[in-house]
Amino acid sequence: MTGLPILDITGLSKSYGAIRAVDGVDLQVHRGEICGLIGPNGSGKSTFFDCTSGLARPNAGSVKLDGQDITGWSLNRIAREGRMLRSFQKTVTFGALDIEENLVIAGQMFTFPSVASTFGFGARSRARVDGLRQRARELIRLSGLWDVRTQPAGNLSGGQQKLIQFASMLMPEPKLILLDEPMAGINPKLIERVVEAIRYANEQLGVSFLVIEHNIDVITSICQRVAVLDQGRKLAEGTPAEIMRNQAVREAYLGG
Amino acid sequence: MLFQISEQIVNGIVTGAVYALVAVGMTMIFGVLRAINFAHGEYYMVGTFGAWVAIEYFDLPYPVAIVAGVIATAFVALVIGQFVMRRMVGAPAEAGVLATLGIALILQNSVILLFGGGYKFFEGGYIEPVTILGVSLAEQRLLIIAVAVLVFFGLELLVTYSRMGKAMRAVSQNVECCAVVGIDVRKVVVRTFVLGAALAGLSGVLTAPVNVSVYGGMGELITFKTLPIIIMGGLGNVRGTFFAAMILGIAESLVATYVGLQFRDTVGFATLMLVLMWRPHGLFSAQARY
Amino acid sequence: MSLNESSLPLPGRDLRLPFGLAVVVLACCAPLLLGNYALHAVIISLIFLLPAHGLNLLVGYTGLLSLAQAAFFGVGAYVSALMAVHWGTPFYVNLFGAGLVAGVLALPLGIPALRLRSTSFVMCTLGFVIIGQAVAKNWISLTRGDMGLSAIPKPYFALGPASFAVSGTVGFYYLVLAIAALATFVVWLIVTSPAGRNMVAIRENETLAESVGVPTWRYKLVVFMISATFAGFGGSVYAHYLTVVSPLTFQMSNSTLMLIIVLGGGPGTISGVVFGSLLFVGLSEALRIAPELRMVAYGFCLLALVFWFPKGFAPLITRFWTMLRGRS
Amino acid sequence: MANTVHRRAFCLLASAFCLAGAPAFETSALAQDSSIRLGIVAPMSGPNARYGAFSLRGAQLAAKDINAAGGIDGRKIQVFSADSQGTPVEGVSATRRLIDQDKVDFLIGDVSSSVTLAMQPVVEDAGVLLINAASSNPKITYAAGVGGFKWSFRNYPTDENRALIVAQYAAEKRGFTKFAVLSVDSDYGRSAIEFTKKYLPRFKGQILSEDYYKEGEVDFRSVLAKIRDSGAQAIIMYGLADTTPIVARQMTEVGLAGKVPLIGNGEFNTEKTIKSAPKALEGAVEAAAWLPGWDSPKSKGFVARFTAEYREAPNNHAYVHWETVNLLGKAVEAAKSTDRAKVRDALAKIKYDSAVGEVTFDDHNQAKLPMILLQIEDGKPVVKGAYSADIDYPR
Repeated sequence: MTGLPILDITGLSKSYGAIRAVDGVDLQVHRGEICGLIGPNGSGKSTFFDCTSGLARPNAGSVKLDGQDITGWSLNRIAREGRMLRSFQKTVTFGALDIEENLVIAGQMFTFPSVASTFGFGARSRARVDGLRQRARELIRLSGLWDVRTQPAGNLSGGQQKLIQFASMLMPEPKLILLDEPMAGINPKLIERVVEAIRYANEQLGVSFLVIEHNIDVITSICQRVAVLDQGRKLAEGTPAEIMRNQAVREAYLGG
Repeated sequence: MLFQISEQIVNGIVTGAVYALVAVGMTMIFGVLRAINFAHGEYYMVGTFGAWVAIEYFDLPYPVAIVAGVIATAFVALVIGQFVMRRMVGAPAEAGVLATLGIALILQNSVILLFGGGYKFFEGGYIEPVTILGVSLAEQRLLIIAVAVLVFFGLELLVTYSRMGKAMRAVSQNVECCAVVGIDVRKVVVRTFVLGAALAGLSGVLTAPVNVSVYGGMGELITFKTLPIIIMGGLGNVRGTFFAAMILGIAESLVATYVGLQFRDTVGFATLMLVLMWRPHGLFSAQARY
Repeated sequence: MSLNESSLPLPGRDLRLPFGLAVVVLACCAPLLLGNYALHAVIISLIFLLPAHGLNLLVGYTGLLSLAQAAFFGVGAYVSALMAVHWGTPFYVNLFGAGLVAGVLALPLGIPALRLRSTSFVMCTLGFVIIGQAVAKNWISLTRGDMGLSAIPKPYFALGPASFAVSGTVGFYYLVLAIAALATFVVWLIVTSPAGRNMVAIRENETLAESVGVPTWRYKLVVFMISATFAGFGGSVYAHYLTVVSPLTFQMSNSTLMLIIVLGGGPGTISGVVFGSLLFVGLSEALRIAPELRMVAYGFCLLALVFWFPKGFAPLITRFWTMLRGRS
Repeated sequence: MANTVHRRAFCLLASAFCLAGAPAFETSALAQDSSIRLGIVAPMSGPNARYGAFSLRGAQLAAKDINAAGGIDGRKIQVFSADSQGTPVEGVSATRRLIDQDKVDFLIGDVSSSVTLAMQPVVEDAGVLLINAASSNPKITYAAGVGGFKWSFRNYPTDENRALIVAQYAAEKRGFTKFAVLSVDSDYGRSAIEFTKKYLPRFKGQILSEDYYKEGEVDFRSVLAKIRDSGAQAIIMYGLADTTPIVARQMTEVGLAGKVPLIGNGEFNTEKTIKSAPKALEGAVEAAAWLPGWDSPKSKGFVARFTAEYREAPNNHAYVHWETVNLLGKAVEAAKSTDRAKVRDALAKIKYDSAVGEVTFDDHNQAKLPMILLQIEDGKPVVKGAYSADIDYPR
């Protein structure tokens, strides 16, 4: 946990009308770390995520990814050029497409200006797509979804779809993944598999994580460090054990 | 000059009142069904034809013909509502577009098949001009304005206080929840549809004496005029629709006078596009429904 | 959309090649099999196939319901007609001119329009058609207004010193067939490319597509332009075939016909759209047998489509392909 | 369930294909006989449907009477009709169907000039004789005969002719110098105004305002109020018959009636139109190819015959189509054959006695025909004379 943080957020603020959803939050995610973000409902976690990932524009503050200022970049540019990907709570797959297609799309990350690469002309481009397909199949096997790989993703269970989404995000060799409640609404049996997948990505592929999660057991088991948001501000930050002991955090959860 | 402008504004209000009566039904239907009704102008045509048949074939007086026209429209709308619109609940937008285009073709061409494609002459109505503040107007036009105001007042009461109005509001807010609280969404859709179509029919019957001619293709023009209105009025917003219709009526009247009649039919869509550049969700909020 | 069937064994015989050959032979021999009038109907179908292909890229693959096709179709027709009448340029120059102008025009129109969502976008695109018609009617010095441009020359080709004109229904049929086949091939290239996959991603879920790095805004704009280009090509061929253009080329019924072809044929499939254009344009021509009932019957066909084939004929076509491929 | 859906789907598909395939097989069934196969292209639906209905009835009546009288040298006239909807595209499709499907040798059509212009190249390719009977745009015969299209003829006076006569009458007989234009937005309405502008300076007239309405327009109050305030002495209107009552009524409403007359063309003279707004139409001046009140035995005979057959008085379009079918009959008789080329040559040389005078064709295949000028006086159309003018072909 030394050197430049992979994600460095300073003074991030976002208001909707008179409501200050996020109010001057600082947060760092270190290289190779799994960082948790918790807080009661309405504490601004989702808005914080949206502003970080480029889905919404912050009113103030800066987001630096790997030393590069990406404040105000669009979602797709951050994904493509920054290799920082995010997940969503509800919409998680391209429903009409099968799993392999889902993964291949996520892996493409095309730069638009090149006509040849966009339209897939030429041997190099074709080889690249073949490579992606190869990788997609590996990931499908690893996720244990091989048996359902030809089905439209929309037909699968919520948990399976979350696994697909997770596998999708591993396609473009990301540096950092933002997970928005990865365990919400999934079968308890699958929770273990998602946790395994996160561990695998973190340890084997060296991906850093920032995770919003309500399931405290999951947070304590996978995170090295946890930050707590309450009413748009950062309330506390520390190891999971420290956070569990923090009086202010307890009050926020119970009193909020 | 000032007199001229005020006269044109009065003209615009009359036109706007006609548009408002048609557009309000369309916007209500959009509210509950989330589908653009490309056939809506056809109910205007059906109403006019109903009244024309009553006068021409049965020699009924105009006030009775108004009732006949509206009833005929409501009946046609009920049939279509039961067989087609009910099934559009929860259907994708494309299905709504295709189905209503199909209905428009069927209604328009059935009427042409029955009565021929030519223009019919509409007798009846109160066409004597009266002069108010120096502006000469047919009595019928005053009637149109009066009815439009009454209808909108009535609709406000209906959606605020009546059971059906409340159900309509509920459906337009959230279809899934309605099923939970026991509102029959399909029934509400059909009723709204019949009400909306009947208002379009009423508008047709009231306008016929001043427009004189009655023909199968007349509904299509009205559909095109009302489409921009309901978007500008904030889809599903009754009050917004009323004001948007008035704005468009007045704008058309001024354009026809000072720019040229041939640009009149472009006013609606041109205004719509300018408005959308400026406010992508229309002039009036779609949130404040009814 | 499953693209990995090669790894699976095929239990039955693969009939795709013989079927494809049969279609090609049938298309080439059509003038021998069909009367002049039926051939005319097929020509009109193939002309409408071009804008329908464009619309399919937009509606079927990218998920944007647009009624603007007739506007670009009209622009293409007028550009081609004006070039042919005033400059006497050969057909292929007019064709590309028409496609180019339509495609470039789509840029300034698309930028504001694509900011809108669902219904507003549909209405805005309908507005393009209405305003296009008004321009064609009132810019009399250029378009001759309602008088239209007539006596548009037959398509002729000037290649170096040699030049020849395509005349007669049969000649035109082969010309249109070649153009339509080429266009179908180009569409196939697009939709099977990585870009095509990204388009489908946008259709399925725009935000998710953004999150995996698809620049959705640029994609939508470019697809809108490509779709306009196809419409422009169609308009050009149409102008040369009918030898007249009038402001009525810009009319909603053209847009709706194209939409019916795509939605009815099967949005998001190429064969569906080809089939749809032959069926729906052909149907409209065939129903001339009973002219009084024609439009009523057409209306009922649309309703039948909505109720019985909510996804167009695409599922049927998929079944058919599966059958051909020899699997059950 | 899925099975039934698909079965239904296949049935529907199969029937659709049968429908689509039907025309291909139909052709062989039509044997060549010695009848005269005549196609009528006219707007049967759309805003011009009234014209189409009258046109077809006129043509059918003529064919019926000719056939009842034993035909032309024993040859019966068979009438086929097709709907152009008043649009060029549909018109071309309709024309092709008549030529390819019904195998017609002769065509009469369309009412709308835009459609006729689109039909011309089609008939030229097919070598089918087209006699237009109701389109007035001059361009049609600019491009015919020595102008290019050998198979196109027109038995109808042109807008140029009409514009000149109306302008002349309004200026010389009525003393108007200030005009407002309110015409239909079509090539008929626009080109008539174009020619009016060409000739108006000759009579020291000026145009104060110029407006064009779309087919189907119903609200003229704004533009009429503008015209009222502009001080125009007459409204030049080349409009559609069905719109005239609307304009007339709204003229009454804005106070134009009785002060500013309509001049031009648009069936101002029918009983129904006059009844709709008698005050507004008083003094209206119209130039028409024909009107039911035209005083000649042949014309009177036609009105009586038509009224007896259809229980409705004929209009201009019924007459011109009736007359044109008769003209074609005479040409076939002169050619002693139904051979298209022979009939065409006979037509070019024909001298035919029509209800409004002798018809001959010039080298542009344009019939030399008079325009009848009438004025509404005391609620009745009064004929003021028939005028011919030579056409000034562009070189």
